[in-house]
Amino acid sequence: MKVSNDDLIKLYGNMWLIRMFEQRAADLFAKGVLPGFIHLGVGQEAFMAGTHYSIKPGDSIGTSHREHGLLLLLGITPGALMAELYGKATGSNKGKGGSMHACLPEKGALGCNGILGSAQTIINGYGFAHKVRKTGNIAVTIFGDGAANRGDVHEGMNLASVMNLPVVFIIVDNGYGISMSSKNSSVVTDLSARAAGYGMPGVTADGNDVLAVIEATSEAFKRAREGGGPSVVEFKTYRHRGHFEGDPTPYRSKEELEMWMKKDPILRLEKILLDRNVINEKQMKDIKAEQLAIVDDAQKFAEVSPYPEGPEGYGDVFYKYEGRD
Amino acid sequence: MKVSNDDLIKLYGNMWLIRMFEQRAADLFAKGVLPGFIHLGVGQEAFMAGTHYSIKPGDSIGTSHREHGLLLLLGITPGALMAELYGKATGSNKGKGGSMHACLPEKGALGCNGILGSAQTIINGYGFAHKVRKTGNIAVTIFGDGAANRGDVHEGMNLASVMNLPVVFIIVDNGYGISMSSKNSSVVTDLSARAAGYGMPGVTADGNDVLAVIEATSEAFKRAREGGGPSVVEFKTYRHRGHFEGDPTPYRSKEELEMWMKKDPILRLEKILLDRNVINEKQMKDIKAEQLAIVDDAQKFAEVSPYPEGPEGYGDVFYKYEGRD
Amino acid sequence: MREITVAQAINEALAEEMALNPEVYIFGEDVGDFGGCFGVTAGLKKKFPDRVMDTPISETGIMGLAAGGAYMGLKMVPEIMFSDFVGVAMDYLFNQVSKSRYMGGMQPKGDVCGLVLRAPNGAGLTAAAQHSQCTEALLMNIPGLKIAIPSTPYDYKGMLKYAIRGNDPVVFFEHKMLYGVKGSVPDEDYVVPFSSADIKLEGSDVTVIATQVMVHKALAAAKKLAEEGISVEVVDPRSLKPLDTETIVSSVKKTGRVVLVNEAPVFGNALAEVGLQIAEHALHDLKAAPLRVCGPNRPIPFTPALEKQWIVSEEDIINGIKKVLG
Amino acid sequence: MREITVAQAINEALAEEMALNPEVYIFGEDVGDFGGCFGVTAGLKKKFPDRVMDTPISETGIMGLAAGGAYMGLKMVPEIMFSDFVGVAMDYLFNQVSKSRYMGGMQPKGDVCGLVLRAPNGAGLTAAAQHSQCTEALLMNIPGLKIAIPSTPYDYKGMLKYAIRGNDPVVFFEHKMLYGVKGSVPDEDYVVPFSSADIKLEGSDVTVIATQVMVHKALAAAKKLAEEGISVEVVDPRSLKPLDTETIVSSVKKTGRVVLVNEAPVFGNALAEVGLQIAEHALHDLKAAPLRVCGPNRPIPFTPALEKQWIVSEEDIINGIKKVLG
Ligand SMILES: Cc1ncc(C[n+]2csc(CCOP(=O)(O)OP(=O)(O)O)c2C)c(N)n1
Ligand SMILES: Cc1ncc(C[n+]2csc(CCOP(=O)(O)OP(=O)(O)O)c2C)c(N)n1
Ligand SMILES: [Mg+2]
Ligand SMILES: [Mg+2]
Repeated sequence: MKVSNDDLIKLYGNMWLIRMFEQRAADLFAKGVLPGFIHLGVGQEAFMAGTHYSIKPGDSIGTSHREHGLLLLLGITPGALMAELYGKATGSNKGKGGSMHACLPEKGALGCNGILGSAQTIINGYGFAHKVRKTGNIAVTIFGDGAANRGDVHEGMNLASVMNLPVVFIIVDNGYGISMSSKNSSVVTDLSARAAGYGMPGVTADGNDVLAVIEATSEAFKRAREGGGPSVVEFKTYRHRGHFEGDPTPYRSKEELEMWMKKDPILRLEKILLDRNVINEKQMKDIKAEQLAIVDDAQKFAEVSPYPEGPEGYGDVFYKYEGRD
Repeated sequence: MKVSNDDLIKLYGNMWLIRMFEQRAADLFAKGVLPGFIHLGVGQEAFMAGTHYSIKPGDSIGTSHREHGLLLLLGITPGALMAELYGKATGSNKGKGGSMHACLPEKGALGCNGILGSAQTIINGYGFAHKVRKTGNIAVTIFGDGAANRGDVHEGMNLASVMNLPVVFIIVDNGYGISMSSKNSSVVTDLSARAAGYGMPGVTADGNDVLAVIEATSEAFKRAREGGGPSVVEFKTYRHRGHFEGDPTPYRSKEELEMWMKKDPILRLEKILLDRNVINEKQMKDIKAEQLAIVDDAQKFAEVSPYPEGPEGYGDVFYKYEGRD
Repeated sequence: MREITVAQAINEALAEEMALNPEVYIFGEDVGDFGGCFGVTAGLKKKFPDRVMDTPISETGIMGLAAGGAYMGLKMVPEIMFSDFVGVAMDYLFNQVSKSRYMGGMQPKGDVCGLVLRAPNGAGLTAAAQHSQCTEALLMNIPGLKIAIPSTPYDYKGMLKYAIRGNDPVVFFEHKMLYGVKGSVPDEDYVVPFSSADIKLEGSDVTVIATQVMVHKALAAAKKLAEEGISVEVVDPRSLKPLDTETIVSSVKKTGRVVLVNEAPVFGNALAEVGLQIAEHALHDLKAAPLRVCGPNRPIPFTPALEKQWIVSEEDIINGIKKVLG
Repeated sequence: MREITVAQAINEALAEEMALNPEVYIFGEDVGDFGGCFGVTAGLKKKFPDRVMDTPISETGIMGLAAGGAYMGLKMVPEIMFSDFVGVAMDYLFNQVSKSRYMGGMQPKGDVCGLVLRAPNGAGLTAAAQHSQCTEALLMNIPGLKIAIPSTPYDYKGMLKYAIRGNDPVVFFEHKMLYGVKGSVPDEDYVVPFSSADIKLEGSDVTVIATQVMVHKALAAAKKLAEEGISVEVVDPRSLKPLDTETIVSSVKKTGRVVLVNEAPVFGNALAEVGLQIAEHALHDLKAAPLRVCGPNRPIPFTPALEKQWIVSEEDIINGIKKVLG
């Protein structure tokens, strides 16, 4: 998979957009501005940007609780996403969903499922719709090393395989499910090994190397698009922050974190950009600044937006409100 | 694993006991004497007798809906089991459970779970108790090619592996889950292949060859007993009868059934007995007659037994009835 | 009008809606060539080979397929073999299909959720505690879900067609002991909307609210009581969510007495909601305390000897009616 | 007597029962060194390293482990992180632990089932629709199950100890917004049995039946109303299954009026059972229709702006009380 220089630059910008957005969310949460629970994807930008690179318009992508950043690339405007985190009426979900449920189905951005595992069966319905409607599109579901141990994932993978659906299961092993090391939640090192039990291909790739991510996703997505059926792609990565904001992370060592900070996916892409002479440090700074400005604007938009008002809470339960509950 | 001649004879008798009991149940069901649904294990006696051979007193064995026959070997008397099928007060469960829930926990005969898949997580609790109480015993769960696709099985296997429990998962691939061929419910030929996804050993053996069954179970059971953790053993076999009594089996061909009738596990053991000069045809007939007499007695016992009466239905809900619901 | 069974009514509803809408899909365990464990989908696979699908034994897989397809605008009509398995599929009803539209803040743009889960209810086949239950009560406190619980071939057909044409998640409870029961059904196309409680029999002395098999038992009880000069009104809610409170309450206001009849265990029974709504809206019209004639608070026994006692009988209903009449 | 929080009360109950009985086991996601998502099991792993276990994210695995261990006579005390996940684990509550003894026909020989599932309930943390629910209503129609729903540190500690010493499956609902709430707890060992509704405040004009957070809001409402000369009796059922009908009904007989307060959506709410039982047993004592002050029939919104409106407030309770007083 050859990635053009222009695309490398785009990937770089996208990764910074996610990073900046997430760091802003962290700051705002620490200040008590953002309500609820919030799970940030700082450190995991490469797999998000690389996965986004491989999808096509019309594809359906279900993210986990840690990838609302990816929704930005899929098409939720930074303002609408930030407003959703604030719980504002201008949010992508009118403030009803928050970080965990932000979505934009028109753009194939399905959002996250608060019940781990359930999304990995639901994705088959999307894949099935693409298949019977012959859209040529695929359905992709992203979930963690922790969620991978839910039974629904097993049923989802087997059904996708038996029905030969255009579905790709992306497992993100970021080392932990809250406090549990992925080394303790499964005795196999690579969760992609489970794919064999359903007769489908499974690969494990470096999730902090955006080019490796593109390689792995483009192959799996191509197979699915061409009728070759489902597969599993696993990325090894690490979350720089706690499970949720406020998590004191007593379960991991400073050394471990430092080791992973050195593998920071943005640093690694910068090295590629410099090595290949794609852009220089000054241009990098400019790109970073651009993304920062987008996040500033998003925050401003969210800040001045109104909260939803009473009657709004009543809608969106049934297709049409029939005057009864 | 060397099996003595005496043991071969016992295995032979045990297989006939199951066969005779099941055929009697089929007859009684056809006559309208037995109520409810009933799933018979005719054709699957070898894996039951062989599995029983490898267990030890104190082990916990959970069977599926098709192995009430195995309960006879575990210690439910034929009379108590037949009475249970009749729904009589003298049944193993006082008539409250029937074929599907017959059990005798004192003997480690846990019975079947009407909800496919659930037993494959519950077995871990038994294994866990054996482990923490250091009983040296193991917990074994038996389930079908169909049930294997339930998500709970996935969670159960992973947890057993992570906790290193003395549990063995026995998958019985008898070709079908009701009308669905096991070729259609999974794209992998051997479901034991799934074990690798949990980092545990998985083997597939000929379930109609009682010696192969003993080989496979004794190894897996030994490993579990010795702290080596869980594993998967799969048996390939075939049910001679329909899914439930009354099933017209439109989904399978006469040829297929005939092919498998030739592999009848009792015929195969008879060949071994004769080849090895263990017993002659006359002795075989006697053994068969003995088992038939046991089944006759069981039927008589069940027939003359009373049905449970009203107040009995009220008990057994809570540990002690506290006078409230 | 023709006389057909409940099973035929369901089968016709499915066939007709599939013919009308090329995006209706039916799937579940053994629903294809086998025709379903109770024969209800017989012949559909022949008629619509690509739209009737057997699945592995994977209830959460089935529900997930249904949910995702429905979110994409397909009309998904899954079956679970016994309504008892609702426990296995619960998360999808409780946290998924009933909440997605709300959490997404997306009414009504594009994001439909036309999903009808068919689930066979009920005791009477000596299938023991895990294959004999009526499970509607477990779903009563789930906003965003609709619950159909019909009793006659006419209602089965009309409500199933209505449900499939809708854009909301529905649990459609069938009752195993009704599959063979016959009734009149029109030749032409029709639907029965939800929230349209049906007065199956008019009467003046007492209102009996009953569902599924119990509607038929209540009607038989009413017939016997008519000979004794007691006039019973039998009201069938037909859907529990949404609930047609008006029809129910005005019947009770008229008669002043109510007996609530449902097969499931009495404590926490789905009709507790109905009974309390009656107390809320018609307290001063009640001449006697509302009375429940429901199942006992214990699992369902296997043996026919005990199962028969477990299931609410016509006689139990008669005794209940006499009790509220004082 | 000491003042401790609900979280401490639970923690003490667990520690004390583990010290008393070497076969008590605690397990769930992050309950070990991490101390649980809400800190409730903090320190237990240090005290009992082999008996406090972290599990993978596998709610059915957790419930299966609990069930099998309990059938073997161990005392299993699993946690699910949010009571919303009861949908995922439902089959085990609905078809397994509540039915096994009955289906086995085995009382009381050996076959105990001492299992206490701890499940945190409730809204108030802007955690959105799938992490904010009170889920007791889903379990009301399950014979063989017990449901605890305490409100004060005293009750939390006493009921949890009672539950762990019992031999029946219990779902023990905690409320996230109560974890930090303080109250008096004795120094010595004590238990609070189930089916012992507690009159948290005596009064004569109206009975308020409330659970968990709503008990505290009802008490605050009662205090305000006392200033207006209105005397409110606040009754906390403490367990919903078994239910102490006597205490509840006699309170209503005394006051003649009842308001039912629970956080979950009103339709199909667990208190529908309580309300209907009141109508069944005290119809002629009721001077006004029973009134429910419960959550709205829609999923719980994320945004604090709407969540605040969603949750029943002290003011809502005051308005409800005034309404039944006419
Ligand atoms: C069924 C279910 N169980 C538990 C949770 C609580 N929970 C939310 S995120 C999380 C950890 C998930 O770990 P992982 O899948 O590895 O994703 P990560 O947070 O590492 O991105 C847990 C236990 C949940 N939401 N759903
Ligand atoms: C969760 C669940 N789904 C469906 C069923 C209905 N059912 C009972 S047996 C059976 C087929 C089981 O097939 P398999 O596991 O291969 O066992 P076999 O009958 O072949 O012995 C089905 C679908 C059930 N009991 N539980
Ligand atoms: Mg993780
Ligand atoms: Mg099979």
